[in-house]
Amino acid sequence: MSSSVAQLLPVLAAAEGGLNWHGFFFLLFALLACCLAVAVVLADNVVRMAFYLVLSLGATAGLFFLAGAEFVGAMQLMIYVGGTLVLLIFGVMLTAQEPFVSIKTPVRDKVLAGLVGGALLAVLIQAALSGPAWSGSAAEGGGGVALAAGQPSATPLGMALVGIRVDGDVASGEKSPEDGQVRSGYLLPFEIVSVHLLVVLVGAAYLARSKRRKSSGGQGADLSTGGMR
Amino acid sequence: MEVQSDLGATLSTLLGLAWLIPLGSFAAILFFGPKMGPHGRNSAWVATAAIGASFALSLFAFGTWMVAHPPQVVDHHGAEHHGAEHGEGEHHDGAHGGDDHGSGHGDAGHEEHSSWSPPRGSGGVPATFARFADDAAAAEQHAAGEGGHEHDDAAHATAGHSSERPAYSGDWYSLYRSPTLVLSIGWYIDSLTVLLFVVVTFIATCIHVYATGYMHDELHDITDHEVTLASGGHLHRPGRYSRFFQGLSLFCFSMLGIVIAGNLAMVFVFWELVGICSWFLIGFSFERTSASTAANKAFIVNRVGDFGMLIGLMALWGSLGTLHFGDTVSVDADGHQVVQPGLFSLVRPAENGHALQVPDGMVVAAASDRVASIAAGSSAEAAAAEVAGEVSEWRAMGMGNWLLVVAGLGIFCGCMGKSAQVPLHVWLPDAMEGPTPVSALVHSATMVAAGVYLTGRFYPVLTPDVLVVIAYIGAITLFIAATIALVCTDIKRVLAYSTVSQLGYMMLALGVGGWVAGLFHLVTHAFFKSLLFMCSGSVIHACHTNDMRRMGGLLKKMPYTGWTMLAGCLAIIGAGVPFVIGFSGYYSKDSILAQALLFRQVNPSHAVLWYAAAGGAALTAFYMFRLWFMTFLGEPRDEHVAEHVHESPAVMTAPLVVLSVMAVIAGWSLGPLGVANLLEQARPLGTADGLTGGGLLTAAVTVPAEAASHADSIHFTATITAFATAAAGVLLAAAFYVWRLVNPAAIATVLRPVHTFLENKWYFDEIYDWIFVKPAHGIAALASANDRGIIDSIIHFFAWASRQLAAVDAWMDRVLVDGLVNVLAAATWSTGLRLRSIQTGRLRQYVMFIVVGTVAIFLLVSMMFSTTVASP
Amino acid sequence: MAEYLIQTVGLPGWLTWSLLAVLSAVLILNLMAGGALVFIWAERKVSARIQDRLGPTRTGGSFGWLQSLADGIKLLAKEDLMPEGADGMLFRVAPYVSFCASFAAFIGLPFAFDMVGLRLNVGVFYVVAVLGLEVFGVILAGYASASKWSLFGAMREAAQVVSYEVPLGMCIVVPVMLAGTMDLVTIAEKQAGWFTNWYLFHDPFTFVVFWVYVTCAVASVNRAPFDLAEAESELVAGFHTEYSGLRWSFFFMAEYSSMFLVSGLAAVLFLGGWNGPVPIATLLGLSDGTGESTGAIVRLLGLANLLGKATLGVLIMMWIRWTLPRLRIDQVMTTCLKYCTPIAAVMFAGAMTWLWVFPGGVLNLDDGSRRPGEIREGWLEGPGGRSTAVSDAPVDDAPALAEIAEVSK
Amino acid sequence: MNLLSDPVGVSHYLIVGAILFTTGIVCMVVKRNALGVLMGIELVLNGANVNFVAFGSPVLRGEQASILGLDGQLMALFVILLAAAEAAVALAITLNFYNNHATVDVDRADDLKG
Repeated sequence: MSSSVAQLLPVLAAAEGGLNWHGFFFLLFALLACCLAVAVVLADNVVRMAFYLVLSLGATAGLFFLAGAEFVGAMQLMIYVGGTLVLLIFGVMLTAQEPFVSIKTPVRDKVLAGLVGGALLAVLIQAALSGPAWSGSAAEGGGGVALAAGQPSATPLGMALVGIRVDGDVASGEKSPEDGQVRSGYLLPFEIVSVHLLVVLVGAAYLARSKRRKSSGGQGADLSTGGMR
Repeated sequence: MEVQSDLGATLSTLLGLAWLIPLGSFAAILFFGPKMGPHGRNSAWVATAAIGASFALSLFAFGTWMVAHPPQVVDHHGAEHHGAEHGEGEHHDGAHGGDDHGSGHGDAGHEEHSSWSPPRGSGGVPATFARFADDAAAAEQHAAGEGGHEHDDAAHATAGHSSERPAYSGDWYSLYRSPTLVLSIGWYIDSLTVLLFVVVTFIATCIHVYATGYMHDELHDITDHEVTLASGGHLHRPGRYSRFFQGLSLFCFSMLGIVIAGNLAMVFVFWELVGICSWFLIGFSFERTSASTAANKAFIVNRVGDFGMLIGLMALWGSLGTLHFGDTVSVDADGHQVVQPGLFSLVRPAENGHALQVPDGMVVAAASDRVASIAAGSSAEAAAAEVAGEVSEWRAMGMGNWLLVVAGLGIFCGCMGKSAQVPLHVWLPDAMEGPTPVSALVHSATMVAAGVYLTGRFYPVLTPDVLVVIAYIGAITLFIAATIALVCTDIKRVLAYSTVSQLGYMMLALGVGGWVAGLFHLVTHAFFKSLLFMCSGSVIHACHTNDMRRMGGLLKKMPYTGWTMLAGCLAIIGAGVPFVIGFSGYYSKDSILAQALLFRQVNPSHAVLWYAAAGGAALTAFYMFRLWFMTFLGEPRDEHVAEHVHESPAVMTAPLVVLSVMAVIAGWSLGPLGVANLLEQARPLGTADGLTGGGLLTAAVTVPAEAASHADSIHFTATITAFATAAAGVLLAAAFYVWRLVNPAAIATVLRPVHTFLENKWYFDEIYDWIFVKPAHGIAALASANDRGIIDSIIHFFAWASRQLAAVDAWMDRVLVDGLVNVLAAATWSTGLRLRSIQTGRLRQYVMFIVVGTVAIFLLVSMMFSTTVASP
Repeated sequence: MAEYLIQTVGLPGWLTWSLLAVLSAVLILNLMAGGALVFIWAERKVSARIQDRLGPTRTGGSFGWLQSLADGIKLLAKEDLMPEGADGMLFRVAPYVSFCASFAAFIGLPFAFDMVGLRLNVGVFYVVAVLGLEVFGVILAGYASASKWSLFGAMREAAQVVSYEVPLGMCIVVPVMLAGTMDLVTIAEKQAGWFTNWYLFHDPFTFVVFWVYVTCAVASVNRAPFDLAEAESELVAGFHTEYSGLRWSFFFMAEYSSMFLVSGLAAVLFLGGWNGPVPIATLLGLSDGTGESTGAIVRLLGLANLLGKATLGVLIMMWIRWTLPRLRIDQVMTTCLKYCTPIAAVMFAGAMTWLWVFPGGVLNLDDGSRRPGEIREGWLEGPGGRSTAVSDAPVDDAPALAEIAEVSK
Repeated sequence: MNLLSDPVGVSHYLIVGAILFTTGIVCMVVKRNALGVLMGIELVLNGANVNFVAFGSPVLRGEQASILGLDGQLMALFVILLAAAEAAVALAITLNFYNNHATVDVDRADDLKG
């Protein structure tokens, strides 16, 4: 079985002739992510779109796990899939009345979008393949895999977020944080993002709050409905 | 010495707080006043609480002072035992001074010059405390005592005592600092400062309380019947309750600022602030023409005096380079203490035994031509040394003397304005247009006292010439004001002229060398004159009129007001049982008369001062009791007024009672505790001795030492004279207005010219109108004509020419420039119209544009630069 | 085991790892299915006892042992109905989404030292994140059923779960902070020894946090009194109103698995994991107290420990369910936002302060070689530190990585 | 270069990211439903994230000090966070739009067109 698979998809072939699980899972998740993303585009029903999107994002999380970014993967699951999509589905359901669940797009637009998207894809893929260092470098790097296998990502990320870098040079002992040579941490962006999130929460709650003023004040009603026309 | 420095810091903190609290109240009422309760009712409590807090702090400071520097007994009658007939004799405190001095002088004797404390930083400004305890002076006086007087241990102690003059000075904050001028907010604290803080805040507290009742009309809208509008109706305006208290708070802040000020510049600033407050408060009902003109008059007349004060300030600064009263201690770069002598040390240097001398700076300034010739001939250092050597010689030649006189006269000019001395007295009676609490606080007890206070504070710098001028001004003032008061019928104006007259007394006392006497009278007068004004306010409040001719028989209806006012009247005429006990005025007026009598004995040519003082006492008694009799005794003259007269509310009578108690006891001393003794402690160094000099303005005079006036011979005469004159005045008033032995109208008819002359207030206003106002109007008319006729026509011509030019320019603008711009605008407009169709408003299209643009840029970059995007 | 297969049996590496992965999956699946059977039976018995009834007594013996199995067979035999207006694809997929989420979460949960599907250094985070996906299936089911009851139930569930994730996350952060890692295996190892080492008893704040966690866990698995999503008195059966047969049973398996999962998580985070209250193995000399050196018996003992604790947790949830009345939706949200979240936040700060004040615990029994307040993942502790994190290669991922390494040679 | 024969590397991830990105763009262009546009944005961000993680992954780069190192993962984290924030706000805007226009069709949001 393994040899035939290897002939079909050499990326799955392992040195000893068995199945390369890493390649297998990568192919699995990549295909899932891409196909489901395409399904998002093709689907007409909004809820189904959201469903496909969730699965696509989940598959991407799998890709992250494969790339050794476990924390980011878990974060992707937690926030993107768990949080963002629940929000999105909320929105879908709150606004889902029959006529609006699917709104047809003219075929002309679709064709045009396909052309433009194809061009963009071509450009991006050309760029992706243009860097020789970007393909198969794990083969040249040697010890990278062994290191990566046990390299925890949560603590270094956490430390980086509070402003201390313990990865890279520090972990390998070449430099110490006292030298001042290590790359800087992300305390400030972290704080900014946290404040940003707070502001966004408040702002979103303000924007989305129900407009009860319609009944109480005639002036406000004019502004909120007629003003937009 | 640390303890003493701490005392300075403590006092400066306490009094500084007491000074600033009213400012806080002012700011609070300024911003939030109308919002404080209904119609700003609570602003009164804010202001009262603030000044009450100030009073509490001042009292605490007072207590602190009394503990640290207990006043010594000055035995007024003991002088004869120690041969005080010597003109400049010190007063010895006899047997009961020893143990008091034990502690105080133990310190002073060993302090030497190490009495400087290390400067401590407060807010980055070196705060230093200078204490003027000087052994050199003590030794010198000691020597003098050995030479001239009988001498015992008590005398030794007294010598130490008189040379020890506890005072503290320092700066809170330097506004500007250069080698030749330091402008700073500082303090100068001695017992006079502390005492005046207590007096001012106490009286102000009473008056604040009183005003809460008196001004309650302002709590609601007011129809002012004294203002007739063009429409014929009366002015209707909202109440200004909070504004009134706002003004009072600012005034208290300003007055306390004068008292605590550590330098003349600061004094001047607060001097002006007091003037402004006065302007605000006199013009409280500014819709009334009389009130607004009175306010303006007060302010302008004060400015006249202030101009003189500015001259004095310039003379001092230009020649001496400092305006500080006390010495300033700072630490230079090497860590040495540098003593920057203040005015008092410059004029009365310790090396000279604190005797008055023309300071080096003034001498050098006066001899500037000689200095220039010296400087031309040699190097800078040598010239400086030579000049320093010549100074004493030049001083002996009398150089610079005139500068000192100018400085003294200038400062006194300001005091004249503020203390309403002739010829600048005209504003004070008019200032009675302000509400009565203002009259009581501002124009009797405190603001007008500022002039006397400054004269007293500045006393060490005044030369005999200046003192004689002061004495004469005071005497003239006292007499003129007293005579006018005789015929006034407006109850507040009588009191106003009596204030002027009493201020004249104070000036006279200072001028004839009675430093303690003058300031003593200042303190006692503050109590009883505020009392009298508040009583009159109570009467006015009840009668709704100022006219005494419509009053009478009020004593039954207003017992509190009547009796307390009687206490005030007795105090002001100096009533008392001779040599036993008396009202507060008895003590202060006696000491003034005694000093005047002594001055007459020493300088027979100036006897008129004594007659003015003595005669003034009789006049005072007459007009004060004329007032009281007309108001409170007899039958009501106007039924309409009398029928709704009522006693004032408790919030107004309570301060009256409190103040009447003070009016009675303010002059008493309990052992060593007494105002006079406390003032004696603050006596400027060197002024205990007499002063002989003059020649610039008058013939040489001798200003006798004040202690000599305590001699029994003089004191006896003075007391008897005072009692007799006062009694005569009272009896005469009783004869006129109670017993009806004489008809006042008949007298007036008989003395018609004199009466008219007095009723017109010696025609001062008319004279000023002729001399100053009319010419000023004439000059103004000339200038106006010049302005309109000549200058305006020139300007009109230019304007016309400009218009013609502008017309040409406008044409160019419209046709050429605008045309260009319009073409551009039209092009932009049409382009925009054509381009607007791109803005389709379709989100999806925009996304498409972005993508296409990105791809295009990517392709372009790839083609133009042959590198790959991701270089290896 | 891997070594045994590779070296002794001689299987190729990739095959070994593949077999082990399949084995793990099968075990977990069986645990979920079997657990559900047991717990459904237990729920019936518990509820009956609480309500003074007997519960099932006939099927398979006097205690009704086989009642659940009988129910299962009945469900299998039932017809799967689908409403006419339903979104067919989503309707079918929804139960599996829920079930897969539960299953995936089990992958990260350790049952004893090394008895873990996939040892992740972000284990806690992973478990919570995946568990949160369960709600997704519920929402899909609610939407796809084309029924008002279902949609209402789904919306309630969504609001509730999303809200309760906040305090739940805060509670979980506390043990993570104490242990200094998110690796569940390490967290449990840190609590080895006597029961006083459990994070439940670490300090007063963790004690409180535990109860907040219990509340939030009950809410996040939709058990009474927080079962608004299926409130039978208002919504018929909530999101699964339209479901029947096998699909319905998948929802139930997911629910009971989630209960078991949050109980197991509580056991690992707060109750010492597989470490018993008394370190019997150490006392008997079977173990030196560290996880690596233990034999199979000790691991089995640990497994029993953990399963016992988790089961106890599930039973407590049942007890709660049959004791407390259901809350209104506003009360549910109030409990979350006004009570659980602030309490958890304050307790988090308190525990942090405690850790700062007493870095080695109140009695400071630590040997002093490392301060618990510092970074405590093995790979950062330097040569002197006890390296626990990387000692054993993760089960699932390693073969692929190892092969990459081999390819590169 | 043969993607199918090389071991998994950065390029593979980049291509996945490119596909996700393009899909997202196309989704934004094609969908008239505002929520569809939102989902397109999510896809775009996700595609970018894939690239970040790939560049930062030591597994794929095989060198200890790869170009991005941890920074790639950190960037991805920030992107995720900001995407969540953006989703919340965008959803609120959509709801508002729905309240005012009774539709979520973005083509109807052309009140300000030129």
